[in-house]
Amino acid sequence: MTKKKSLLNDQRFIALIIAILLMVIYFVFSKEFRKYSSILSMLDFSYYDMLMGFGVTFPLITAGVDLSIGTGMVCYALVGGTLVRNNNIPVAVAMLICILMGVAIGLLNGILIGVMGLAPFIATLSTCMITRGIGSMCNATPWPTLQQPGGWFHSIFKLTFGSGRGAFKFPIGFFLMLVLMCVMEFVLNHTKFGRYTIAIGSNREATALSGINVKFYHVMVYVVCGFFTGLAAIAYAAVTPTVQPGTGAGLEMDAIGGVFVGGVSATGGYGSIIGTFIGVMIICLLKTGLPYIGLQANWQQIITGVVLIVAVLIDIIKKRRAAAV
Amino acid sequence: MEKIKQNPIVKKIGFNRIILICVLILMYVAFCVGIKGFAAAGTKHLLNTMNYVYFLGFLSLGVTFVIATGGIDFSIGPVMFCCALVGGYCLNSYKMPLVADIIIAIVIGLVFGIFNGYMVAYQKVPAFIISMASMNIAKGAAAVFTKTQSQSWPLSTDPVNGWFRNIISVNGFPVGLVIFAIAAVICGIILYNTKMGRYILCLGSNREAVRLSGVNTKKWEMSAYVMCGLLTGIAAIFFVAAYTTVQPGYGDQYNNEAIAGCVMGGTSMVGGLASILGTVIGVFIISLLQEGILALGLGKDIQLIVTGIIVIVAVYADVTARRRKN
Amino acid sequence: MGEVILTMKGIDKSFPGVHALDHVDLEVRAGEVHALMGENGAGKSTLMKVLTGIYKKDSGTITYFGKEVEFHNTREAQDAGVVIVHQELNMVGDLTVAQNIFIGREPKKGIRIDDKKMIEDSKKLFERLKIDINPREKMKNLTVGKQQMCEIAKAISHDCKLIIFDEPSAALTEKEIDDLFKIIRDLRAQNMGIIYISHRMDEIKVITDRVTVMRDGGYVGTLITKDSTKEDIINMMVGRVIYEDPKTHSMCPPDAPVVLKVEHLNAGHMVQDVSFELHKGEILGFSGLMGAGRTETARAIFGADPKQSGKISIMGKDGQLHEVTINNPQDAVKAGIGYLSEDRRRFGVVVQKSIIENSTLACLDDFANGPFINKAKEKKETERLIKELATKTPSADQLVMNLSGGNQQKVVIAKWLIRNSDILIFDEPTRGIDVGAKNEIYKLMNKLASEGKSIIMISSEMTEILRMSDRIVVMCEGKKTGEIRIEEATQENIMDKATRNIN
Amino acid sequence: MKRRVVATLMSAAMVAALLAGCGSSSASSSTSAASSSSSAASTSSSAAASTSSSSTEAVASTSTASETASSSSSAAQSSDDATKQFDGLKAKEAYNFPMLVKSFQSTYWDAAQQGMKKAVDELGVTYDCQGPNSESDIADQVNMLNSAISSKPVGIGLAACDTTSVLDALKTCASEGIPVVAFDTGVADAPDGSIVCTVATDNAQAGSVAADNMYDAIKDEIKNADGQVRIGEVNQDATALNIQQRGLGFINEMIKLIKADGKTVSVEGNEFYVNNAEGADTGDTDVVIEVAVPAQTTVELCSTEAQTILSKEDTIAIFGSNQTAAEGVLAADANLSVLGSDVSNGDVIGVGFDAGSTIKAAVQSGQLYGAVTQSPLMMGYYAIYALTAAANGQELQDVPTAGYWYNADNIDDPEIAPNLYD
Repeated sequence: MTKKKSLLNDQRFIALIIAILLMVIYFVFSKEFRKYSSILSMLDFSYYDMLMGFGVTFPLITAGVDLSIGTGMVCYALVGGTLVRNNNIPVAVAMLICILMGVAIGLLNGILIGVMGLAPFIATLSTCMITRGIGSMCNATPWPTLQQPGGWFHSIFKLTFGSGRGAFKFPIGFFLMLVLMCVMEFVLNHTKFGRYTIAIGSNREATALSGINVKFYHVMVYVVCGFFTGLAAIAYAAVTPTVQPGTGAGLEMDAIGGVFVGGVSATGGYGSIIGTFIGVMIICLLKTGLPYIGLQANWQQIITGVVLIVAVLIDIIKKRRAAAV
Repeated sequence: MEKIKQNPIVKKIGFNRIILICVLILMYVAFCVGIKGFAAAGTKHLLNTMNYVYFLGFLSLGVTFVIATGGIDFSIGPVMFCCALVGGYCLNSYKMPLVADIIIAIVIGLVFGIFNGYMVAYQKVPAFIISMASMNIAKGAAAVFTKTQSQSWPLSTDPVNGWFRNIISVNGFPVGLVIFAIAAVICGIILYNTKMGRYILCLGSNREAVRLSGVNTKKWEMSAYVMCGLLTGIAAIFFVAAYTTVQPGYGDQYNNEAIAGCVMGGTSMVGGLASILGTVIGVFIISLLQEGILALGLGKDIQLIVTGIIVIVAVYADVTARRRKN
Repeated sequence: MGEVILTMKGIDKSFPGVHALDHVDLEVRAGEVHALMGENGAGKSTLMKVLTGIYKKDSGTITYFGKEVEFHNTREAQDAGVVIVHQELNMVGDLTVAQNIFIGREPKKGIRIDDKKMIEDSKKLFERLKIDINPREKMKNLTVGKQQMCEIAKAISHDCKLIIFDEPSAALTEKEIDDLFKIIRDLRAQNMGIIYISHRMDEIKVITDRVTVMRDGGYVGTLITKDSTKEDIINMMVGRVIYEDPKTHSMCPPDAPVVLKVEHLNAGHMVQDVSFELHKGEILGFSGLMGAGRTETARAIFGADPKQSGKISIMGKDGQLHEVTINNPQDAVKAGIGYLSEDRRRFGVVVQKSIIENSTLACLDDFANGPFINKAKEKKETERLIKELATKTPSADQLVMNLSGGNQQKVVIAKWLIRNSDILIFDEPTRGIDVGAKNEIYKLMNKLASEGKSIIMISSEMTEILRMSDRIVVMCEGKKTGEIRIEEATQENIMDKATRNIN
Repeated sequence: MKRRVVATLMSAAMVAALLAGCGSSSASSSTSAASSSSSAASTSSSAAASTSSSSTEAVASTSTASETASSSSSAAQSSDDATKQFDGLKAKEAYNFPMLVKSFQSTYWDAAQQGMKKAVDELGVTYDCQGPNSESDIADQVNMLNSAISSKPVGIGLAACDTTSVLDALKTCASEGIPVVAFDTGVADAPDGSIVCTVATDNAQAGSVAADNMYDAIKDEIKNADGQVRIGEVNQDATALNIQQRGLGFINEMIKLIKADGKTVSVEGNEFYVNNAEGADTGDTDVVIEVAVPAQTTVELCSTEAQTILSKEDTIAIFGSNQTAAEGVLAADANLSVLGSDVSNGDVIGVGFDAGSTIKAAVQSGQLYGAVTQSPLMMGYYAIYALTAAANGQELQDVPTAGYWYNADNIDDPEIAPNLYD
């Protein structure tokens, strides 16, 4: 097999080309998109999708899924924000609470799926309802803005120098995501946790018979997903002036869709964080970029749906062709 | 206990079904005792419950077929909205006759069913992914078509099309309930007494064995999705007959409740086992729960949490029962 | 033979409704290969699962190197030096060979897994076993035989003192079995204890030192292999004598018309240019080693897998051969072919459904008025076949999962009989079926043939081939290597043709 | 802490209003001119009426058209009348009212609840507040309404998510004699006898107020522009009646103002608003009003839409037509930093709607040129009063609440501040 051929076989490579193509199209057809600020905004709104994507990659590799991440993320951001607003707790503590809640719901998912043996769909569908319910018990909640006390947490994702018109903003979050991507890619490929995640997705029974505590690692997969959802909640709070209860359903689809576009096998056993990064980028480009080239908001949903089908079809046709040889 | 389980009538209905019916009755009694004015309102609360039952029932019946094949359809809620929106737009903007709009709505449901079924059965795209995609497409297409306008269907006061409301009730008589009961019986007949149902259940249990028996599994698997699409279209009609207006961009939440009703009734998520009666009871439980919680003065949030917990318990019971059997 | 390293005494284990192990004893010494034999369901695997901690025993003692032990999971057993090579391959297909071998005990550098060391160690292991496998290859890309070798390598890589082989040869070619035996002898020389579970009597004679026989969850006895005969062991296993006469002449009249003609069939690597004819009322045996392409041929004929080329002709109602196009199982069934898979639970029956539902699956149209199923009719027909085939079941409504292997096979046969298929392909018809039921299946097949059905029987058991076939097709590595009339067939000339392409 | 201050201020204002109202209770239910359609352009609320009306930069003061001015004065009159009807009101029993809000998605509804709390404390009645998870969960709200009716309350407060879908339930109310008070959103085709009182702002008027004020700021820029200029509007949806009215109110007023100055104007973007705008030109025009509607009513999607408009070079102003949309505009500006109040400096004029801490902070800092606030507090407050009165059997007339224009200058005025919730 030549090197060129294997590159084309890698869905990540195809995804990267699509991402670049999209960027080029936007650059050519929209002069607004060429602005630094447009890129900044696109990045702003990609962080939480990205974090959810990193997290949900692990359940998807185990051939499971976590449908609770969208409503979960909003729920944690709501609870955290409410505590800041009504109980005057420091923002740092609220962030910690977001993460802890994410881990707790992740743990619940993990126990339901890994220990009690519920189907991932239905288990996380239930926690999706539960988190949506818990979130709706809070009121609409603004987190502190950058200028308010406690607003420092915005700087995790975007550094602002100066103020007003002349302010220079640096998307540090993007580089944070790159670092996280490298870390998680390392975790996936070079640590026990990552290896066993793949093993569980490929053949859970065999993994268990190899003397591995499959239940523990299966639970951990969801805990990690929950942890990232907690992080995503912070990123979400940082870009959304008011976190609104009753929202969040559907946000998980952006992240999960991105992961699939990035080449995770729909039947488990294979996945890559770099792929997730590129895939989620594509979804975000579609989500935030289409209005720039004059397409109304509703087209983005249709196009996202079509892109998802195409991505999975490519995977399937590729496999079919490989099987036929 | 064993004796009761072996009783032929109990066996016919299914022991779990009987427990579910008891749960349903207990719930009603508890609401009557626990909520001031619940019993005093007579059938009113029950009639409110019915509004919910109608559309959710059709959705749940539809998704029961899909889950019986071992698949899943997360797109039913948004597709239902898409049907109602497009039909409504034809009514309001093109002034098409109401019957035509109803047919259009149902046809849209069918089209989505055919699309999902084709992709799953013939192209082997995982059902979960395809429903994610068609959910987006349904939302987007409906919004584009209606120009992001919510669509209202005729009220009972409408001089021409007022009869539309008669499909759910005429002078307080719940026509909708009768229609729903008939639909459930038809679904039951289809699932248990026709080739289609037999094949759907068998292929949900062991697809390869059915294929190697010379059965066109692709066709029958697709038929489950088409059935689901058709029932989703009908659900859309009942939704607007009960709630008049649909708004583009939504509908997700009804997926969860429809699937919850189906799973609660004992339809197995791994496929092969499905119970129409169970689905019907499951739908009633969810609907009664929602009315009861509202009557208690609590919000949708509590209902979601309680439903979520009930689903977990129901599915866990199913899983442990299965484990014990093996 | 050295000291006793393992003693299991009075092991008892019950599952709901089943007394799986009834006070079983087992003793293994260092430097011996100890065979564990018994029919399917005798409790061998359960016993091994108790030993390695997958199941918890109800009572009894396990003494290992003089100490009473109880392992709670395979991990603890591994740590103590007890490892098992499973019957089903327990490989994680998406991980590489090296990753599989060291799964659960990866060498680490900080938090990082030291993949380099793993690959080096794997190479060393393979050198020791004298096998050639690339440790970087993904497991799913290897052949079954190679995967099995990896499994053994993985077992050996533990610092183990007791290795359990659970039917290791089932998926191996002759040559690979030879390699395996070399390895086992090697391990015995290193003074390890080896438990060897197998159904193949010949192997038992060749490789083992002692045999412990189990029957119906109970302990029957232990023999010294070289002092006992095959019949001794078989008698202990079944408690009765098996009728094992080879067929001496074809039961099929020489002028019987051809009902199926396959010409130049090609399907993937495993079926290359296969041609043969099947006569009416004939049982055509397909012999060959594991991986010879027999099942693949059958599946290609049946349309279960795609084929590249080839011509299939089937006798029509007019008594003439007509070419048929078979692209999927539907076409095949329409043409009157029925296929009984080697893996019944996966490909044969729908276990969660009743006997009725399974029996009429292939020809529901005959029981339907329009879309509706005539339940009375299908029940009547199913009950007729239950009687005819002597299927042991309380009722026709019984779920297939509650039936034994032999009765499940009868349900599959009933399915094709109701369909009225004239050509039946039996793929390993008696695999996983106990000896008593085996004979019933044989009788049934003979009866069907005498009634004019034509049967292709794929079998890996030489005795079965010699006992049942009227004619034998031998395959090797995807090619047909011979066709032998039963009158001329001997174990030797079949094996000769079955290994012709090897080397 | 802040909340408590607001509450104290609120109650102080309220008490003052009541006292003032008691003093002049002679004018009872009088003119039928107080039809809900034209009444909302009031210069002051009851609270304002007691103190002064001159210092408020209220709605009508900036309006240019003469007929608006005249109607606003009559509206002010009726507003006073409307609140007078509650003078000396006492609950005959300890009533309990189900109050159905649209959602709890924005702090707007918190503020409405504060008003309700205030009122029930004064009257000794109670209320249960329910609402769907999101303003688009129309069916859920209908269920809530039906469920509420079934328990036969003495009255129901309703802020309808969708005004058509509640009609059937309202018919039941009428036949069962349950009085319904519509607040925040009026129900136009309500069956006779169901809705006894509407406590709402005239949204079309409120939208036009935003247009009037915005036009003041950009008038010169439009006059002196050498090319096309663009005015953006972000509406959270094209479905809810109040958003539709508000959005169109803004567009129509803007068109009128621009045309009065002899320029041409066209509308593009969301088809609903384009099709329903009155008097717009087509083709290449001097001014373009671009209307964006996100796919769902969330801040982040509003922000994406606002972003697109704000990054266009020719954009000179933008209007976010409710709290969600306005916050979306602000979120979009987080990276662009083009909003401001100094037109000559090239700032884009941003106008918001409603309040909430984010919008208030932006108005205070001058990031937003100003905003129109309704008074959710007052709506909640008067809704309870109206319900109590209706339960007592009193005949009621509608209570129009005011939309106030506020900016950095008057944000702390005692007439304005109490209406700005966090």
